[in-house]
Amino acid sequence: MNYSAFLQLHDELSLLAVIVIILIYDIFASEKGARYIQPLSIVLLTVHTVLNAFPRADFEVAGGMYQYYPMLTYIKTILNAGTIILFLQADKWLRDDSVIIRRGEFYFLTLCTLLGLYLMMSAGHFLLFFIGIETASIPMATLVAFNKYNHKSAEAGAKFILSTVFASGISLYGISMIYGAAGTLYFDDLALLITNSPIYIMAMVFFAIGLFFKISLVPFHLWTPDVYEGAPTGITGYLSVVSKGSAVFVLFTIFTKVFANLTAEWQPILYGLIVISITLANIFAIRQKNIKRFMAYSSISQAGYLLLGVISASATGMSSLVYYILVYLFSNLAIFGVISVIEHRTGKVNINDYNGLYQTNPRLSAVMMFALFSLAGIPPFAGFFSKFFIFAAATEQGYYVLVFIALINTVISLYYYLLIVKAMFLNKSDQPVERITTDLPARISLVLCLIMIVFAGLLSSIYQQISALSFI
Amino acid sequence: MEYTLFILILPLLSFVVLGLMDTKWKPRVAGTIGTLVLGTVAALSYYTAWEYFSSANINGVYQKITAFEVVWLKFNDILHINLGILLDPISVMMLVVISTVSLMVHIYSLGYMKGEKGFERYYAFLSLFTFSMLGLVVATNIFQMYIFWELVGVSSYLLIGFYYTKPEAVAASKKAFIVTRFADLGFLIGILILSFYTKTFDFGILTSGDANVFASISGATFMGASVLSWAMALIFIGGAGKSAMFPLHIWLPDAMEGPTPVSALIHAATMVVAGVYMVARLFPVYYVYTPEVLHGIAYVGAFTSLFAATIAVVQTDIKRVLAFSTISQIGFMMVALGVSGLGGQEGTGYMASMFHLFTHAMFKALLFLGAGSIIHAVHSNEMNQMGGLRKYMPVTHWTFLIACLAIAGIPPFSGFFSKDEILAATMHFSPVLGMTMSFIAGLTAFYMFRLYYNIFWGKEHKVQHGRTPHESPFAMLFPLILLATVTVFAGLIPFGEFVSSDGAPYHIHLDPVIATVSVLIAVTGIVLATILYRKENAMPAKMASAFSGLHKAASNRFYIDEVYMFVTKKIIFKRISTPIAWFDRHVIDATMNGMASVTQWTSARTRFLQSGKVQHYAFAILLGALIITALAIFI
Amino acid sequence: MNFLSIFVLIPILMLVAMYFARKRSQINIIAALGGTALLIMSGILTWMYFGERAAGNEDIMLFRADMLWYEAFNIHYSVGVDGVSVAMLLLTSVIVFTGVFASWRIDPLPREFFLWFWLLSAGVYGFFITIDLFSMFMFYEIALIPMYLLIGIWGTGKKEYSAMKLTLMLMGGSALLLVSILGIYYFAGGDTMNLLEIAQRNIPVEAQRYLFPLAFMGFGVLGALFPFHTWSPDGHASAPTAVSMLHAGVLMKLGGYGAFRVAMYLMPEAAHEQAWIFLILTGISVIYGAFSAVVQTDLKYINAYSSVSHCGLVLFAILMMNETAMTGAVMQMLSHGLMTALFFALIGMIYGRTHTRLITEMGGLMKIMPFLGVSYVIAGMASLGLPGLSGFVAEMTIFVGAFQETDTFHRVLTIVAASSIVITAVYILRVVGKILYGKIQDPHHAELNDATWWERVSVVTLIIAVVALGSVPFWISDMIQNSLMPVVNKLMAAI
Amino acid sequence: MAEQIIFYILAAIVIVFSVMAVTSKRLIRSATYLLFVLLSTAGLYLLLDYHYLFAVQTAVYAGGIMVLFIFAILLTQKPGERITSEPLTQRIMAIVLSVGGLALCGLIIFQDVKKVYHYVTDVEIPVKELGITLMGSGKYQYILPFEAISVLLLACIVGAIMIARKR
Amino acid sequence: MGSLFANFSSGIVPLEAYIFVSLVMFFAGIYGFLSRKNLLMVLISIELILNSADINFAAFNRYLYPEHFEGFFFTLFTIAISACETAVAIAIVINIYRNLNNVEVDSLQELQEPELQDTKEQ
Repeated sequence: MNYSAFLQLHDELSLLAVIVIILIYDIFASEKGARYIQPLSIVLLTVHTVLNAFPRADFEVAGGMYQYYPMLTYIKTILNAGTIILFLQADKWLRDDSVIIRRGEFYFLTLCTLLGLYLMMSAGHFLLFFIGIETASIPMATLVAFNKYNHKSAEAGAKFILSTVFASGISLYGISMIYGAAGTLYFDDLALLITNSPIYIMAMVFFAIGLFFKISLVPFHLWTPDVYEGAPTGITGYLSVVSKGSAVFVLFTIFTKVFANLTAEWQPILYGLIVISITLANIFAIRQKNIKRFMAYSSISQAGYLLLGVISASATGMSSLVYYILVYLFSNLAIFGVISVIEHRTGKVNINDYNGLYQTNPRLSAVMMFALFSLAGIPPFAGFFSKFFIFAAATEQGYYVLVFIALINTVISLYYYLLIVKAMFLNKSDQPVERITTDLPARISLVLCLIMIVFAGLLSSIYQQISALSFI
Repeated sequence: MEYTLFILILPLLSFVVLGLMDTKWKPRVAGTIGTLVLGTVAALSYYTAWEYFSSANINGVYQKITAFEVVWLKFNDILHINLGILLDPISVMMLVVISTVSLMVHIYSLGYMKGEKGFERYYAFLSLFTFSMLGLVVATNIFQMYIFWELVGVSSYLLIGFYYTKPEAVAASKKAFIVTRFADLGFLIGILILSFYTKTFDFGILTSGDANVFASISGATFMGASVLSWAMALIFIGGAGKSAMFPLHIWLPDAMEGPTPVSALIHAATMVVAGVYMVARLFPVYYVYTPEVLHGIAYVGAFTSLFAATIAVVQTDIKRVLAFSTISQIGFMMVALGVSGLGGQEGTGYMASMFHLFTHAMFKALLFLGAGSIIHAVHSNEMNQMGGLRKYMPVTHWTFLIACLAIAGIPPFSGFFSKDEILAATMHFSPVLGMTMSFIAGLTAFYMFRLYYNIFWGKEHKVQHGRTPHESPFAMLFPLILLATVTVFAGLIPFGEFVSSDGAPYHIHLDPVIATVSVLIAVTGIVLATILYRKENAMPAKMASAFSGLHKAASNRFYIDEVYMFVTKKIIFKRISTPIAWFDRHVIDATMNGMASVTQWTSARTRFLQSGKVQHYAFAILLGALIITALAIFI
Repeated sequence: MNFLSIFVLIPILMLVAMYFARKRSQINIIAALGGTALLIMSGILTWMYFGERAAGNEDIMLFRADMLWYEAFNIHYSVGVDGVSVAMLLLTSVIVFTGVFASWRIDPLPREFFLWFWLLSAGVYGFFITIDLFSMFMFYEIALIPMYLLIGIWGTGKKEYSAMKLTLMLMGGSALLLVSILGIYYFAGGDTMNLLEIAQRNIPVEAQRYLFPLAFMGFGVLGALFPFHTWSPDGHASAPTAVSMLHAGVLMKLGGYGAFRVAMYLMPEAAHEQAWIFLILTGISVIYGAFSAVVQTDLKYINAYSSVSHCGLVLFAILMMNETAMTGAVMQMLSHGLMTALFFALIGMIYGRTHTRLITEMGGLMKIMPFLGVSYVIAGMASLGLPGLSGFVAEMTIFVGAFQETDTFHRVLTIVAASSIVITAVYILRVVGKILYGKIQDPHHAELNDATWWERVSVVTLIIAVVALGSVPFWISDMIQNSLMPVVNKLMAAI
Repeated sequence: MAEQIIFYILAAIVIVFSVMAVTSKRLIRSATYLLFVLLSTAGLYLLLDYHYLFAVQTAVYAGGIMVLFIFAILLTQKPGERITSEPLTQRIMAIVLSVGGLALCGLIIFQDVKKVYHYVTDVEIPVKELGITLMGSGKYQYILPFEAISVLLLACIVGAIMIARKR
Repeated sequence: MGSLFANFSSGIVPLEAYIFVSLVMFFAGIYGFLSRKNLLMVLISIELILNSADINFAAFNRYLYPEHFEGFFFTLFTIAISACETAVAIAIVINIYRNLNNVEVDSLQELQEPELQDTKEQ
C-alpha cells in the first residue's frame, strides 16, 4: 500500500487544503476575524490556481482510477478562474445581513463542489466519477437554496435536488448496466470491452443522462430556468459555467475514451440533442422577461454549441471545446456580474428594468454589451473566435448541416441578445436603474472578464497553448 | 486641325465656370462670357468649314478627317470608347449650323432673358447644350455619339425645366427626358448588338463599306429578321426619340414650356435633328445592309410628317404650331434619307435631307425667335391674344414672313430648294409617297400662313396686360435680321458640291415639273390661308364644325398623350410598380418578418413545456432517455 | 505590420482617441483628422500601387504581408491589395471622410456615435485589405454589428425594428457564408486560409455545388440580392445620415466584392453551373428595385430601392464572368457607392431641415436651398447614368460586357437589365420634380437655410469624386481590369 | 432449494412493497413499506453472501435514512392525513411510461446480459480482504473513492445543517 | 424468458431474477416519483431507484465477476451517497416546509414560465 503516489494529486490536495483551512477558519474565527474569510478564500483560491496552473506529464494513480493529462490543468485552471470571479462577484452579496452568517459555508460548499468537479474530470473509474459528480451536485443544492428564507431560492433548491438525484439515479442504473455487461468500471479497460450491443447502448444513454442533465440539454434542461431564476445570482453563474463546462469536458473525454467503439451511436444522439437544444432554447429565450431565466435559456443553447466540440470527437474538437468553455465562462460571468450588481442594489431582475441603463450606468452596460456580443459570436470579441473554432472542428468531421443549423440559431440568439442591448441602449425609461458605484471586488471581476473577452480571441497564444495539448 | 478641339473645350469651360460661379457674378457678365465664347466657337467653326472644304477634297471625294482622338474607356482589347473629332462634310456642316444658331440664340437671349432669375444658370445650360451638341456631331464613333446624345438630352431637360417653379415646365421636362430616354434604350441596345458583331464602334470602319466588318452578323437572325436589321432598327428608335418621330413625338410640343430661345435652339434647329444626323451618319450601313429598315424610316417619317402637319393646322398656341411644324419638317428629312440611294444622283435624297436640315435650322430658328419676340411683346402664347401686330413690330413681322415663305417652299427662299430636292427624291422613289409629301408641303404652307395671319393681321388686341405691344430690343432683332438674311440666300448654296451621300461632289439640278407643282401647291395653301384667316370671318369655325371629329381629335393631338398617360399612370404605376411595391412589403418582407413571427409564435405557444412541476421535468428526462435508447438501438 | 495595416490602425486609433475625447469640438476635429488621414493614405496607396505596377510588378497582390495568427487552423493575418481593393479603399476613404462631415452635428452622444462609426470603418477597411478567409470574415462581421446601435440609437422612424431586421438578416447571410468558408477551407485541403493559395487548388466540383450558392447568397444578402433585400429599405430609411452613407456606400459593396473575391474566384466551376439561377435573381433585383422605387414616397425608400436595383447590377455583372462585365461591376460598386452616399448625405441634410422625407410634403426646395438642390440633381443625374458622371461609365461597361455573352438567355437578361435605366430616369425625375421644383409646399420651409460649411465639404467631395470617376474613368478602369485578370482567367479555364 | 425459496419470498416482498410504497395513501405507511423493501434488499445481499453489505444496508438505510424519513414525516404531516396523488391522467402517463420503460429495459437487458456465469455459494468474503481492498491504492482497490466520499459526506453534513437549522 | 424458467428448474437462482427485481423496483420508484405529490413520497421513490441499482451491482458482482469487488464497493459507496443525498434533501424539504407550511409539489410552482401578455414585439 503505497500512498505516496497520491502526492501527485496536486490539484485535489491543494484544493482540499484550501477547503480545510477555510472550514477551520470559519469554525474558529472570532466574530471580528470572520470578516476576513472573504479575502482569505479569494487569496487562497488564487494561490491554489497559480500553483496548479502548470501542466505536467501524464500519470495515473490507483491503478488508473485517477488519471492525469495536461489538458486537465487547463480546464481546472479555467474553472478556478471562474470560481475566483464568482467569489469576487458574490462578495457584496455575502455581506448582506440575511446571509452573512452563512458565508463561511458558502465558500466551503462552493469549493467542495469544485473539488467534486475535479474528481469527476480526473476520474478513470466510474466510481470515482460518480462520487465526483455527486459531490458537485448535492452540496450545490444547498447552495441553490442558500437564501433559505427566500421562497424562490428554497423552491429552486428543492427542484434541483429532486431532479439531480433522479437523473443520477438513472445514471447510476446505467453504470450498473455497464458493469454488468463489461465486468469492470475502469475507463481504460472499458474502452476495449465495449461493443455496440444494445445493452451497452442503453447503458451509455442511461449513464449519459446524468451529464446531459448537468449540461442541461433539451429535454433534460427543464430544471434549468427555474433553478437559475431562484438561485442566488452568483450560484446561477457558477451553475451555468463552471458546473456546465466541466460536465461538457467530461462528456467529451468519456465519450471519446470509454465509448470510442460506440462513436457511430452517440454521434447521432448528440446530433439530435444539439439541434433540439439550440433551437428550443432559442425559442424559449425569446419570450423571457426575467434576465436570469433568460440567461438559463441562453446557457442551454450555448451548451448546444459546446456539444459541437464533443460531436467532432477530434483533437481540434477538444481544443476548441476547452477554448469555448474558457470564453463562454468569462462572457457569461461578466453578464452575471452585472446582473448581480444591479440585482443586489435594486432587486431588479427583469429585462424591462434594464431600459435606459446606459444613461445611468454606461460602464456596466458596456461590459454587459460586450459580453452579450461575445456570447453571440460577434468579432472582435473572443466569442467569435471560439464559435468559429468549434464550427471549424465540427465541419472538419463533415457536420455541415449541423453547423448550418447552429449558425441559423446563432442569428436567433443574436436577436435575443440584442433585445437586452436594445433595452440598455435604445429604450428610454422614466425610471432607469440609479447610478451604481460598483464595489471593488466586483469591479475587479468585471475588468478581468472584459480583458478576457476582448483579448482572448485576438491573442492567439491562448488557443495555441490549449491546442498543443489536445488529444483524442 | 487639332484646333477644332477648342470648339468643344470652350463651351465646356464656359459651362463649368458659369455653373460654379452661378449667382456670384452679375448676369451681364455671365451673358457676355457665354456669348463671347460662342462667338469664338462660331468663328472656329467657320474657319474649320473653310479649311475643310478647301483642303479635304482628295480625288474628288471629301475625306473623313479624324482631327483628334483619345481612348476614353477601354472595355476590353477589342472594344473601347474613344473621344475624338471627326470631320467630314456633314459634321462640318452641322458645326456651322449649330454654332450659328447657338450664337444667335445667345445674342437673342441677352435681350429676351434680361432680368430673369437664373440668368447665369441659363447661360451655363446653353453652354452645356452647345458643348454636347457639338460633341455629338463630331463624334468619331457611335458610342461617343451616344454619350453626347445623353448629354444633349440632359441639357434639353434642364432648359425645358428652366422655369422650375412652373409645374407644366417640370412635367414637360420630365416627359421629354423620359421619352427620349426610352428611345435611347433602343439606341443603346442597338449599339450593343452592332458593336458586338462588328467589334467596333468606329464610324469610319462601320461606314467604310468593308464587308468583313459585317461578316459575322450577316448570317445571324433573330425572330425572323436579321440581327443587323434589328440593330439598325433599334438604333433608329433612338434617333426617332430625339427627332420626335411618331409615336415618340409627344415630348416635343410640351417642351415648348422652356424659354423660347431654347425652343429655337434645341427643339427646332439642332437637337431634334440629331436623329436625322445619326441616320445620315450610318447611312451606308442602312443602305447597303438593311434597306428594309431604311424604307421603314421613310414611311415613319412620312406618316409623322402628315400627322404633325394635321395637328399643326388646328393648334392655337403659336409655339405648339411651330413645334408640330418642326416634327413635320423632320419627317421630311427622314423621308428624304429613307428614299435615298447611294452616290451621285441616286443620293439626292441624302443630300436633300442634309440641305433641308440646314435651311430648316435657319428658318425654324428664325420662326421661333420671331415667336419669342412676339411673346415677349404680348406675354402670351395664344393666337387669339394676338392679331394686327405688324404695325407694332415691323422687323419681327418681316423676318417672320420671310421664314414663313421659306418653310412654305416659295422660291427663291431657301426652303424651296431643299424641299424641292426632297420631293424630287421621293417622287423618284415612289410617286404615292411623293404625292403625299407634296400634300404635306401644301398643308405646311397653309398652317404657317394661318399662323402668320393670326399673329400679324386680323383683329388687334391693342392693350395687353396694360401695355401696348412694342418692338423688341436690338439684341433680339439682330439675330432675326441675320437669320432672315441667311434664310433668303441659303437656298442658293450649291449644296451638292459639299454634301453628298458618298462624299463626291455633284451638281444638283431642279426638276422643273416638280418645282412648279410644289410651288403651286404651296401657293394654294397660302391662298387658302389668306381667305380663311386674313380677315376675321366665320369660315374657320364652320370648317371646324364641318370636320368636328377630325378637328377635335387633331386639337387634342389625336389623343396620343392620353394613351401615354394611360400607359404610364395606369399601367406602369398602377399595374406594375404599385403591385411590386406592395409585393415587396407584403410578401417578401412579410416572409422575412414571418420567419421571426413564427419563431415568436412558437415561443409563445410552448409555455406548457415548462410547467414548473418537478415531476414533469423528471418525466421529460425519463422519456428522453427511453426515446434516445430506443432510437439508438432500433434504428 | 506593413503599410496596409495602417488602414485598420487609424480607425482603431480613432476608437481610442474618441474614448478620451470630451467636447464635441474635440470629437469633431479628431474625427475629421482621422478621415482626412485615411483619405490621404488611400491616395498615397493608389499612387504607390500605380508605381509598383508601372515598375513591372506582376504579382496578383501587392504590398503583401503575412503574420501567422492561429496555427491550428492556418489562420493568418494576411494583407495585400490588387486594383480592385485599391479602388474599394479609395471609395471607403472618400465616404468615411464625407461621413465624418455629414455627422458633424450628430445628436445625442456624439462620442459614442463616432466610436461605432470608426469600428465600422475598421471592419470595412480590414475586409478590403485582407486576403485570408478568416480575417476577411472577421472584418466582415465587425462591420455589420455596429450598424445595430448606429441605427438603433441615432436613427429615425421605426429604428429599432429596422435595426434588428437589418442586423439579423445580414447575420443570417454571414451564417451561410461561414459554412461556405469552412467548407472551402476543408475541401481545399484544410491547410490554408489564404485566398491566393486556395485559388491554386481545385475544390471538388461536388463540394462547390453546395458551397458556391452558400457563399454567393451569403454575400448576396449584403449586396441586396432579391429576395434577401428587404432589410435595405427599412434599414436605410431608419439609419442616420452618415450610417446610410457608409452602409449603402461601402458596406453593400462588401457583398459584391466578397462574391467576386470568394465565390467566383475560388469556385469557378460551380459559378458556371449555377450562374443562371443567380442571374435571374439579380435581373429581378435590377428591375424590381427600380419599379419599386417608382411609387415610393419616402426619399430614403426611393433611394434604398434604387440601391437594390444598382447593387443588383453589380452582382449581375459579376455573374457574367467576363473581363468587361466584371470591370463594370467594380466600377458600378464605386459609382453606386459614391452617388448613393451623396444621395443619403443630401437626404439627411434635407431631412434635417424639413423634418420630413415624404416627397408629397416637400416642393420647391431648389429655391430655398439651391446648393443642396443642385447637388441633388447632380446625384440624380449620376444615378440615371448621365455621361460624364460615374453611373454612365459603370453601367455602359456592364452592358457592353454582359452583351459579350452570346446566348439568348444572357442577351435577354442584359436587355431587361438595361431597361432599368429608363425606369431609373422615371423615379429620379419624379423625385427631383416633386421636391426641388414646383411651388413651395410648406410655408415653413421658406425660412430654411442652405448647407453649412461642413455639409458642403461632404457634398462637394462626393461630387468631385463622382465627376472624376465619370469623366476620366480610364485610369481606374485599367487598374481594375488588370487586377481582374486572374479571376477571369480562372473562370475561363473552368468552362 | 431453500435458498431459492428464500429468494423468491424476498423478491416477492421487494416487488410488492415497492409498488405499495409508491401507491399507498398514507405517508407513514409508505415509509414502513420502504423499510420492508430495504430490509428485504439487505436479505438479498445476504443471499448473495455479501454479509458486510447486508450489515451496511441494514444500518445505514434501515437505521439511518429511515429515521430521517420518520422524523421528517412526523414534522411535516398531521397524523392520519391522507396524501393525494397527482391527477389521474398524470398517473396513467406515469404508469404507461414506467411499464413501457420496464418493458424496453427488460427486453434489452434480458436479451443481452451474459448467460454464462458460475455461481459459487456459501463463500463468505473475509472482512480482512475487504479491508485491504478498501484501503489499497492499486487497481481494484478503493482508497481514493473512500477519501473522496469523505469530502462528500462532510459537505453534505455542512450543507444539510446549514439549510435545516434555524438561523 | 424461456431461460428464466430453465434456470428456475436447474436449482440456482438465476441472475435474471435479481435483475428483474431491481428493474421492477427501479420503475416502481420512477412511477412514484412521477405520480406522488408529497415531496417526502418523492424522496422515498428516489430511494427505491438508488436501491435498485445497488441490487444490480451486487448481483452482477457475485454472479459474473466474483474475482474483484467492484460491484460490492460500488454498492457500498452508493449507500453512503444516498444517505448524504437523503439528508440534504430532507433538510431542504424541511426548509420548504418552514417557508410554505406544506410539502406538496404543487406548491413548488412559483418558478415557472410566466404567461406572456403581449407577443407583439419586434
